[in-house]
Amino acid sequence: MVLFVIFCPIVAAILIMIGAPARKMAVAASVLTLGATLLLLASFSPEQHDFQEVTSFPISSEWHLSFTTGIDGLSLALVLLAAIVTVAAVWFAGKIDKYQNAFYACLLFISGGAIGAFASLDLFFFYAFHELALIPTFLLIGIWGGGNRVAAAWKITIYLAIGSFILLLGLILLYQSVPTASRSFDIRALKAAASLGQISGDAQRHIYLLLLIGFGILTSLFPFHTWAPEAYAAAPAPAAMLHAGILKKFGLYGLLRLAIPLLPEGARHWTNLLVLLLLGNIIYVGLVTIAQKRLDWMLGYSSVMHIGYIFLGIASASILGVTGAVVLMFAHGLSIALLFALAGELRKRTGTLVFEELGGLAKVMPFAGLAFGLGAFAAIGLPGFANFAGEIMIFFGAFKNGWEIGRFHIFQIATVLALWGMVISTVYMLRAYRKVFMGALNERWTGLVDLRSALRVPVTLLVGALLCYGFFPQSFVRMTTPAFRTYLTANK
Amino acid sequence: MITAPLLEVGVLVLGMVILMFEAFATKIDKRILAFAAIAGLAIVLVATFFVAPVPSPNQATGFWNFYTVDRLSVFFKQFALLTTILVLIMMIDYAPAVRSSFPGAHDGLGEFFTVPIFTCAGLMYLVSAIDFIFIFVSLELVTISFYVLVSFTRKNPVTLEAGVKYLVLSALSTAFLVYGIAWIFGVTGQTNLQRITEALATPSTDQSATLLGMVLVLVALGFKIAAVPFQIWVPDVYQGAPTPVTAYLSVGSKAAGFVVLLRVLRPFATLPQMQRLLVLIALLTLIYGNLAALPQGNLKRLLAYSSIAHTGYLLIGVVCLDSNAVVFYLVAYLLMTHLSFAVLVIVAQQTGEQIADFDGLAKRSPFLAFAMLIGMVSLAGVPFTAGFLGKFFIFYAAILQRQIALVVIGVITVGCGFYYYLKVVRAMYWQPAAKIDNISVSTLSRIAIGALIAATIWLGVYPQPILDALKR
Amino acid sequence: MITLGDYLIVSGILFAIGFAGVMLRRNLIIILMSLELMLNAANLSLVAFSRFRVSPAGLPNYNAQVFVFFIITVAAAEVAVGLAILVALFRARQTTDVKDISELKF
Amino acid sequence: MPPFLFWLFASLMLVFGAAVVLNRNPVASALSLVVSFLGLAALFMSLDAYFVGIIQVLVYAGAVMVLFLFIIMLLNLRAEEGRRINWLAATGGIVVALILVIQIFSVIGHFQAARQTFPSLERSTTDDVWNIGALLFSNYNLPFQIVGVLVLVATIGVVLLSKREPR
Repeated sequence: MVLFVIFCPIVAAILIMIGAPARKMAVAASVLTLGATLLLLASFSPEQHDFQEVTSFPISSEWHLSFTTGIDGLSLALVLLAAIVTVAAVWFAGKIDKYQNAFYACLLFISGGAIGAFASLDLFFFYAFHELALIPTFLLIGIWGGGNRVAAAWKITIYLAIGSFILLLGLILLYQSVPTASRSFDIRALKAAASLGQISGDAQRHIYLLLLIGFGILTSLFPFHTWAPEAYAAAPAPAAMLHAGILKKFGLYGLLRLAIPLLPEGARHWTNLLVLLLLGNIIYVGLVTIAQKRLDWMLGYSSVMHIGYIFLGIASASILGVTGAVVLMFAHGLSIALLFALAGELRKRTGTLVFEELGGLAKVMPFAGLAFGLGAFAAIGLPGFANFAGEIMIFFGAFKNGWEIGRFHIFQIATVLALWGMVISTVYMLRAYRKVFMGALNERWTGLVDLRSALRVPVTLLVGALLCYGFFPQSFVRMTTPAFRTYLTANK
Repeated sequence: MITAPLLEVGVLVLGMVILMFEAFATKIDKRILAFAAIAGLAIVLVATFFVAPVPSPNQATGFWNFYTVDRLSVFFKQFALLTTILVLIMMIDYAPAVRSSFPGAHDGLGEFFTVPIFTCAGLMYLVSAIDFIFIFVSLELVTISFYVLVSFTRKNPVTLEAGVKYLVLSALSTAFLVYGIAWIFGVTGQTNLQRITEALATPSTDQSATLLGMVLVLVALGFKIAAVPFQIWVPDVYQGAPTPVTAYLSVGSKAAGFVVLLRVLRPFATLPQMQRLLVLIALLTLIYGNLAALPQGNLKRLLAYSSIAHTGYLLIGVVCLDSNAVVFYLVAYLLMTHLSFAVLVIVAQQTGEQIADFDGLAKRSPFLAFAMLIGMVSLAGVPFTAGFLGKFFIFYAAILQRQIALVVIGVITVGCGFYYYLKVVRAMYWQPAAKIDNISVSTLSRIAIGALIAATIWLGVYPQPILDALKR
Repeated sequence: MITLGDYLIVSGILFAIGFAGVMLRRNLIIILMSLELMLNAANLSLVAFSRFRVSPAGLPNYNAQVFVFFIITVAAAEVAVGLAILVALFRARQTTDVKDISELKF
Repeated sequence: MPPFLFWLFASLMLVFGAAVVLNRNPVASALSLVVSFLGLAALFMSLDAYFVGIIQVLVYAGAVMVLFLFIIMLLNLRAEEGRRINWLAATGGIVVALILVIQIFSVIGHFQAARQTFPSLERSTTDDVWNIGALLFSNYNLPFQIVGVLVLVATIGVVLLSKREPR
């Protein structure tokens, strides 16, 4: 089943490149993937601590390299996110002017690559699938992007290529840090070695730093975030949805999957650094976001800012905070995808996203206005949306962090500052909503029509998922928490 | 089972027969000779899989003093044969350019197809050579046949200038090689690598004199593999030489250089200065190759600088003395370089060899554009291509040896690589085409390019066959 | 008495003279001649070593002299090909000066 | 060989070797090359390498030199007129050459064996040519044959490259 979920988009992408009808095939494949993921969700037993649905194909016995896939609560959450966002993105894509087949193939490659990375239990394929998803992103921005697409594509290419090679170095070091006898690319084997204390403290500190920088670049951790807003502003809407919604979560997933469980000593050592950087994300980037004059840039910066909260949850290393981080990853993926989709649709219709030129659009596009409002509320973290649950858990988890560091430590200060970040995000989101959808309607836009009913499907899907897990976060928490219980309790 | 020396004899006989046939059958289409050569080399290639084992170098006598048959050498004989076959396929596409250089309709073409066979024999001898005299002789066979090939389209002054530059600098490197060998012989009294190792183990051997000899040999090999600062000939010669010959130079000649380097370095690995020197050369090569490639607008020249850059990555593997990583990288390099050159040969005859001439290739020939795409992303090092695994094994070895400087510079230059390789992709897919016409590709080339694409991806996903072939 | 070192010094100087010739001169014919000087410097070292490393039978080490024989052959072949390229180049361009060959930039 | 003869031939070789590099006129360079190689051949003889010495005279004075002179005459090359020298390249070349010489000298200075004189030889029952020939056709048969192929390839190349165009 896991294999089907990974390869359904990839095979569909190949078929589309060969010449299958692009849109039908892509929608069918993404819906099938979502269906299969829901089946996985239904058959998943949260009580079990281990990986489930494991399949393995040996590649190289000498290197202990095999293509192994499997899921636990953490990966299942992200696979589910990927499946939902893929359906929405593919549905939203509509008709493409040039190279339609290639466009849909790229979208499906991103989706398949991301799911593959989330479901791989093998370091090598974990890395390789992510790279497989990155290349189509570059192409999507370079070929179909708008605005300053070439510059944006170059920037993201160089940035992410260097980031992923730094990550590769970290992974190789991780592989080499365990004694020769237990060397393996299998994450489970590495975890076993780590729990036996076979990775020395020194090695942990070095490797964690490399992984933090590598994943940090991929995830736009301050100060490596500058590629993100530019790329999202230039990217076509479905590409921005997929990258900001799914692919950027890869770095966070990597930290949760590898860095914390395998390198607790390293994580502890670099906690202060990480907290400082994520405050940069929340406060500095938040303030920069307020200053933006265009909707797409604002959304790009806001996605960078919200990553800061997720990093806070990861840094806290408490079960509550980490689970909150997963919930927020999921919720943020959905809400940012929703916002990028609507922004892309606005750009398609009006040709501009500059705040000064827009205004009062809710009068002509009530459905889009409503959806954007819900997305904005979700992004702010109002109760009722999944984001709220995630942020609350992160704040509590961070305040009473898993390192058991006493009062008035950097964590408490960070939590208080991060709460101010909520205010910042409220300011820029509501300001954007007011500038775009409220106020006097510009003459130029009186002829605009609202979203067609076909486009309402993905919007409804995303909003529905947000609300569903907003009201019932408990089902989500029950699914993901066991994934952390084993090693985070051991931390204490 | 056959004995290994028969392979080279087979290749040489093939060359002579085709040469004779060429001389007497004047009326035929000379391209038939190329097909015959490809078929003959393919037969030898098959035969390489049935090679009988031979005495180990310790108890070697006579003939086996010079010639060894280990896994590495058999593997590289296959490598040389495969490269030559691919180059011959490219040469068939390149035939019109050769025809225009000679007075008769088919003059010169027969030799154009025959000389690579002798080069191939030279390469095959070279990878088996374990004696400095034999290394010298077979290296010169390769080099002299390359002199002829590089300046083959003799009416084109650019080609001839490339030939002159190649000749002067190669001869210079030969002089260094010979002088270095003289010193090593003088210190140890031996030319056989195994005996040199034994002689160096005795404490009475003079260290500094040995080092001088080895550095001189290293300079010579540095010319062959295009390492900085001995790379000055590369851009001009690569750009000026006939394109199939460029591909041959950048793959065959370089691979042979690395095999010799690996073999020659082994006795001297105990000298600590040696490693420091190699690290320095590798760093310079990585930085120069990648930075100089950035502004290039001519694809052939770009590939020349990229070939210098790849020498840098290969040298990382050499510094770590990890021959398996080097060999895997070379195999990946063979696949992706031939892929890019095969497309280049075809496209260059239609429009030109500037990157701008590739504008809109995706519209003109989706197949060629896709092949170039795979070649470029593999050269850049994207996962699921052979190029990535090559870099992976190299970096793995470097991290294991804690060569921090090499790893850091390596990663930064990989980023540069992404920039200039994807420049080609950008031209093919993102730019509008200057002229819309379909490019026709011959069936043989189509098969060869298809096979190269498949192999690049296959090795990127499943490298075990190569690893196995090296281990047994 | 003349030592091995004297021969080696003479050969080293000859090698350097040849090298300087390759680097300094722009005339291809003279570059080829300088290359010959370098190769022959190596030959001199080889023969000196061959005479110095006397075999157990009390004869010079003939391996090195065989090598010298090969080097002379290869050098002659190299010169022949080099001069042939030169002739072709002269027909195409009417020059043998490296500096005039500058269509390809360094 | 008495030391003064050694120094005579060595200085002959070096002086005329330098003349090859320094002469403006290619013909003069070629003739200097002959003299230099004659000196070298004499040095070979002084090392009891008669065969190599004779080969040296035959191949260089006989064949290579004729080839050089022939090409110089054929292409009608004249002396270079006072060309401006590229001083940067020239100093670079001289510096590298000097470093090379210094390196070689310092290595020779440290090299124990370099201070020793040559050991005396036994009288051989067979002569030089026989000994080298025996090695060439037994032990070195394989490289010898490859050199044959090399010469074949060189011949093909020379014929092709210098083939005349019909007018």
